[in-house]
Amino acid sequence: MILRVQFFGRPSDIFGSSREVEIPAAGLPLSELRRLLLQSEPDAVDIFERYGVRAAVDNQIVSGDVLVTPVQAVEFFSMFSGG
Amino acid sequence: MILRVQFFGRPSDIFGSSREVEIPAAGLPLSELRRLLLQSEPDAVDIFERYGVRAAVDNQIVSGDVLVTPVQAVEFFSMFSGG
Amino acid sequence: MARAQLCAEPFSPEALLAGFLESRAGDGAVVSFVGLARDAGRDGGVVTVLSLDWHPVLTERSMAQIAQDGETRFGVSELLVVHRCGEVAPGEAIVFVAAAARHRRDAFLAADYVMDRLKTEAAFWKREHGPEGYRWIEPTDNDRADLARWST
Amino acid sequence: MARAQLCAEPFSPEALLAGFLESRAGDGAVVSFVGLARDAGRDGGVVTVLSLDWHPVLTERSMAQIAQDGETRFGVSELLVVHRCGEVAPGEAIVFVAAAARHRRDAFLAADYVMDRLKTEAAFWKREHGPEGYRWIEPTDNDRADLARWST
Repeated sequence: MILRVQFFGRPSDIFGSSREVEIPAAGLPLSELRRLLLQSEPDAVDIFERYGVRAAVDNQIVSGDVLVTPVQAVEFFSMFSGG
Repeated sequence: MILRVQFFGRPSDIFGSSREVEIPAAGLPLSELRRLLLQSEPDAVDIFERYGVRAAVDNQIVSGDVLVTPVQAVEFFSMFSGG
Repeated sequence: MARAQLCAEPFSPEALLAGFLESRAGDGAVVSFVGLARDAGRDGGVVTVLSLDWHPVLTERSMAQIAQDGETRFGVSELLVVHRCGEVAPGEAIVFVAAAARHRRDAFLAADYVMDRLKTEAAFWKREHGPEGYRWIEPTDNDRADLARWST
Repeated sequence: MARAQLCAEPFSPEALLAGFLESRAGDGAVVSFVGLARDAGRDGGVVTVLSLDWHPVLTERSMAQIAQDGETRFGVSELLVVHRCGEVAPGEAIVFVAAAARHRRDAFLAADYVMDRLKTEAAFWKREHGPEGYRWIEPTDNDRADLARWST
């Protein structure tokens, strides 16, 4: 099934504002989704590392790993910069 | 000759905004003027002490003693309180 | 009361200050901060527009949390955060923070604290656009050092 | 540029902020402070009016000196102090301070510093008037401690 992943900040330079990823209907670990994304865009590896890219699932910032299913909202973004 | 001394802040509670003091035409030390004023209003002694009363002569705040003549502007005032 | 507002259009800091002064509950001290978009970047290059990307949920939530923390931590009676999103022209306000308190030090500290947190913890992604394209603006070491002051 | 203004009539802090934002020379950070007359005194009693006695020469001179020191010490590009004198009704502004700087910390520090100095070194004599007469308001131990922070 298709999961539409969204990107904010630096990762959007490479992935655009969103990208569709084929994932199992039962879901997959967030870490695995991350690996698939970086595999498809090797230039993103450096960006993810240098700019502290984090993920949010259903609008909650995730530290550690979680299971991600196609019905969830998944986003990756670089560090915040407000004010 | 007459010197019109002005008062700001706490000392004005006792002396009003100004008071005329008879002084020699040749002037007198500021310390002596202060003594004369306090002698005429014993209640002012405590005010002068507690509220850090200072003097200005010709718009300069005076620390230490100076000679004061009748043509000069002499003022006594308690501590400042702005803002 | 702590309030946070995301604002897609230019806003007037003076109008916000006027409203804030009216709403404050009898407190004597009001500190405000206005951050304005500059026409030069960190490297001195021309900036034609600043863009502030934002998140449909996380941005307002992060602002509200920071405003609430500022109010609670310093016991201020009113705290307001207004933050632009989208395209900001040089000279326009990016952010307005106001804090009202009985004692002026609390108001200063609350506004200062809120600004430090917004810099690194408000969910925005900032880009300076110029003749040669855009570049992302991340918090500086200074911004991180400013934030670290509050962690004691 | 540092400016200090003594003001015998009520003034509008928002209008001052608007003017200040226009005059600033491209700097990104503006901090302002507004001090308002309260309707309750330190002891909780009703205050009907606050009177600010001033000196025909020393008051403006002390304000100008403090503004200049604030600007120089923190390298801010613009600093404005406006201070009421005479009778001030509750809710009216007593003092407005604004500082513009490239870096927000300098603007915060300059406004904070200027307020601390105004409290104890600006040549005003303040009285709260209430139903039972008036009482003089002197700087508190807090005010003196605030000022002492800057002497290092």
